[in-house]
Amino acid sequence: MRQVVGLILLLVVVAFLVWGVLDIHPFGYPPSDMDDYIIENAQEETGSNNVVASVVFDYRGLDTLGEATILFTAVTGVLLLLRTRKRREESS
Amino acid sequence: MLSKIVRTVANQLILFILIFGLYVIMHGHLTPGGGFQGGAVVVSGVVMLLVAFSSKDLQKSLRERFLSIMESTGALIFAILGFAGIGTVFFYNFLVGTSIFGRIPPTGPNPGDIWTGGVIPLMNLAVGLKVIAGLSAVVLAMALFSIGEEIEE
Amino acid sequence: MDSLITHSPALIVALPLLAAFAIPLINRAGPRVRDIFNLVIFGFIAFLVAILAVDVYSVGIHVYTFGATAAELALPGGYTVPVRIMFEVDGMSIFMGIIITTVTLAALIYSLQFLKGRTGQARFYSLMMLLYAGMMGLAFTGDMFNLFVFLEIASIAGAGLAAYRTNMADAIEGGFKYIVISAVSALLVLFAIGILYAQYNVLSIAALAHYMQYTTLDMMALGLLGGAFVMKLAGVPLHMWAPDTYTVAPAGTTPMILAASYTAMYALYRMTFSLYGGHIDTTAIGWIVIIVGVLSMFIGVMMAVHQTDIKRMMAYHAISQGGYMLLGLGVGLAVIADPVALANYGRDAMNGGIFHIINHVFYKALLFMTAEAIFFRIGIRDTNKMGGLARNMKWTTAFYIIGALAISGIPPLNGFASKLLIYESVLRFNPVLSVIAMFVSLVTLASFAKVFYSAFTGPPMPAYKEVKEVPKSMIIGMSILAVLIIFFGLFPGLIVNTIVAPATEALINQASYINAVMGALP
Amino acid sequence: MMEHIPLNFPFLAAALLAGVAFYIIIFKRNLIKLIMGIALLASAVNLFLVALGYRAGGNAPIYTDVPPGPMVLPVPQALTLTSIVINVAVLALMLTMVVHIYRHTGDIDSKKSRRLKG
Repeated sequence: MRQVVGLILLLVVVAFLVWGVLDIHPFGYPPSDMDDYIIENAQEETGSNNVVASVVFDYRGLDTLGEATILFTAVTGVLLLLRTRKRREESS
Repeated sequence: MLSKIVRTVANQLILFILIFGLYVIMHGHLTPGGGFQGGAVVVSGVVMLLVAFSSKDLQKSLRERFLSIMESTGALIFAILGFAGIGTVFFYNFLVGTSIFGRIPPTGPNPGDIWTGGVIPLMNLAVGLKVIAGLSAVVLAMALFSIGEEIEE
Repeated sequence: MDSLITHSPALIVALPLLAAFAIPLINRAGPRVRDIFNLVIFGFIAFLVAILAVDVYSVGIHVYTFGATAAELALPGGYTVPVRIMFEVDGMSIFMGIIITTVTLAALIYSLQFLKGRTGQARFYSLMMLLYAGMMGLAFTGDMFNLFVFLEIASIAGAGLAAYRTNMADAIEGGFKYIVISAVSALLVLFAIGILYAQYNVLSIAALAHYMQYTTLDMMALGLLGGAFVMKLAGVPLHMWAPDTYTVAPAGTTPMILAASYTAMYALYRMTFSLYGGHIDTTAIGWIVIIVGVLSMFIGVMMAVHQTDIKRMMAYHAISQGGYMLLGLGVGLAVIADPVALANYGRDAMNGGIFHIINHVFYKALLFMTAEAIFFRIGIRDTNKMGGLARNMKWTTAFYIIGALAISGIPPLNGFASKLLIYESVLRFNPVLSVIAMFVSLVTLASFAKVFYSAFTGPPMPAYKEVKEVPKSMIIGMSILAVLIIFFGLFPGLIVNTIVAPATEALINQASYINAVMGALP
Repeated sequence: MMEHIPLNFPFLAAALLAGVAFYIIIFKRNLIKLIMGIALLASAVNLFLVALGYRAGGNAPIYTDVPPGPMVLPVPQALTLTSIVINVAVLALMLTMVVHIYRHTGDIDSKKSRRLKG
C-alpha cells in the first residue's frame, strides 16, 4: 500500500518538476538585471577582482555569516553528540 | 596504521597540501577559491594523515581544546569584521580605500593585485581558520568515536 | 539611541551568533561566568527586541540593508532592483520576534539548573543561542535565499538539541527524524528559490512580489514552498516527525523547537500573503489551508487521547492546536478578495489565528516544561505510572493546571480568548468548521483532565514519597509563562489591539510590504 | 515550450536527478542510503542553481587576466557555494546520528523502529 502511494507521489513530483523545468528560460540566456549590476560595479565597490568572492563576502555577506554559522552549528552538534560520560566532570 | 612508505610520503606531502591550501585561502579575492575551499584542501591533508597514521597518534598533536578555540576564534573574527562596518551599516566593506587591502583595481580585466578587496581577504582568512578547525574536529571526533575512544579534552 | 534602533534588526540576529561563538571560549572561565554572560547578553537582546517593536508599531516597516552605504537604502542608487540582502521587519515579523524571545528567555532560565551536572553544557547553550538566532533571522529576513540559510541554522541547531540525551536511543531517533525532514524541506525551498530566481533575477521577497507574473513556474514554486513548510510545521499529512522529536528534546528546548515550527508557519504565511498575495486564487488556496488545518486539528487530537507518554500526548496536541491557527488564517485568506466579508469576519478570523500562535506557544511551552519537570524528578514519562505528585510538587501542579485549562479554552485564560475569536468568525464563514473546532477543544479538555487525575491526584505512590519540588530557576522559567498566560487571558482586547492587529494588517496589506523596498519606483 | 528542450537539457538533468533522489528517499529503508538520497537531492539542486547562471560563451566572473567577452552570472555561483557548505554540515550531523543509532540498536534499517518517510 505504502509502495503504491509512494510511487504515485514520486511520479507526480517528477512529472511536475520536468514539466515545470522545461518552461524556464533557454539555457545560456538568463535574465540578468541584478547580476549585471554586480558584474559592472563589483570592482569599484568592493575592490575585489573575483566577482564571486565579492558576492559571497560583500553583497551577500550575511548569507556567508549564516553559512559559517551552520558549519559551526554542525561541528558543535557533532561534538555534542560524540561526547562520552567520562568527560562529565571536566565540562560541567 | 599503514606501511612505512605511506607514512613517509604522507609526512612529506602534508607540507605541500598546507601551502596549497593557504595559497587558495589568501588569493580568494583574485582567483577562484577562498576560505571554504582552501580550508577543505587543508582538511583533506588532515584526513590523509588520519589514514596514514592511526587516529590515536593524531589525537596527541591535534587536541579538541585547541581546535575548539581556533574555530571559535575564526568565527568571532568573521563576525567582528561584519560588525566593524556598523559605523555605516552591518557588513559594510569599510576597508575599501584605506591603506589596508584598500587599493581599488582598475575596472575591467587586469593582472590582479593582492593588496585589494577591503575586508574580503581578511574574511577569507577567518573563514579558512574556522573551516580547518571545524572540519578537522569533526573528522577526528568521528574517527575516534568509531574505535571507541573519545576526543581528548 | 537612534542608531541603536536603526541597527537593532542586525544586532538582534548578530549578537546571539557572537555569543554562540564566544561561549566555548567563555566556558573556560567556569560555568558560573558563562551563565551570567548568557543572561546578560540575552537580556540586552530582549531589550533590543522591545525597542524595535515600539519602533515598528509607531513608525512602520523597518528595512535594513546589509552592506549598503545607508541602512534604509534598499535599492542601489539609480537602479531598479535590490542587490543586497535586506531585513524587512513588519508587524508580523516583530510579532514572531516577541514570541520567540519570550519563550527563549523562559527556556534559558529554566535550563540553568536543569542542566546542572550534565555533560556538554557549553555546547548546549551555544546551540540554544544559534537556534534563537536562526528563528529570529527567519522572522526578520526579506530575502529568499537568506530565509533558506536561517531555516537551516534553526533546523540543525534544533536537531542537535533534540538529540542531546545521547544515552537514550529514541532521543537520537527524534533528532535524526527532525534533521531528515528539515534537510528535505530546505532543499525543496532552495529548488523553489532557484525557480523564482530564474525568472525574475532577484532574490528579495518584496521585489519578487513586485515583478510577479504568476506563470506556471510560479505555481510550481508555490507548490514546492507550501509542501516544504507544511512538512516543517507538522501539518497533518506530513506530521509524523513531530511527536517523536518533541517527546525526546530536553527541557527548555522543546518549546524552542515548537516555536521553530511556528516560524515555519510564519514563512508559509509570508509566502502566501506577501509574495503571492495579489495573484493566487485566494479562495482555493484558502480552502487548502483550511482543510490542512481541520485535518491537523482532528487527527492530532484523536491520536493524543490514547497516548500514555505525557510529552507525546502534548506533542499530538501541539499538532492539533496548529490546526486552529491554519483554520483562522485560511478563512482570512479565503475571503481576502472580498472586502465586505473581510471586514465582517475575515479579519477577526485572522486575528484569532495569529493570536492563537502566541497563546499556544506560551501554554504549550509551560506544559512541556511541567512534563519535563516531572521527568526531571522521577525519570519517567508514562502517565499510568505516576500518581499523587500534587502533594510534593505544588508549583508544578499549579502550572500544569493553568496550562491545561488554557489549552482547553476555559475562560479567563488566554486559550479561551483566541479560540473564541476563531469560533465566532468561522461560524459566520462555515458553521461546520466551527463545530469541529469546538468538538476538538472538548476532547482536548478530556485528555488533559485524564492526565491530571492519573498523575497528580490520589495518594502518593510509595516510590515518589520523597519527590521534591524542582529547583528555583525552573520554577522561575515556568512562572514567567504562567503570568503571561493569565495576563493575556485577562486583557485579550489590549493584546489583540497592540500586537495582533498590526500583524494581521501586515499580512493583508501586501502593497506596503512591497513599497517599503520598491517604493522609489512608479 | 517544446522548442526549448535541446537548450534546456541541463535543467532537465537536474529535475531527473531530483527524481532519482526522491525515489531513494521514499523507498530505501537503509539509513545510509537515505542520507545518500538527500546528498543526491542536494546535488540536483546545486546543479540546477549553477545551470541557471550560465550565459552562452561566458567566462568565469573573475577579472584577473580574463579574456574579453561576457561573464556568467556570479550570484548563482555564490548561492551554490553556500548551499554546498550547508549540505556538508547537514550530512556530517546526520552521519553522526546514524553512528549513534547503530550503537544503540545494532542496525541501520529504518523499518525496525520507525516509519521514516521523507
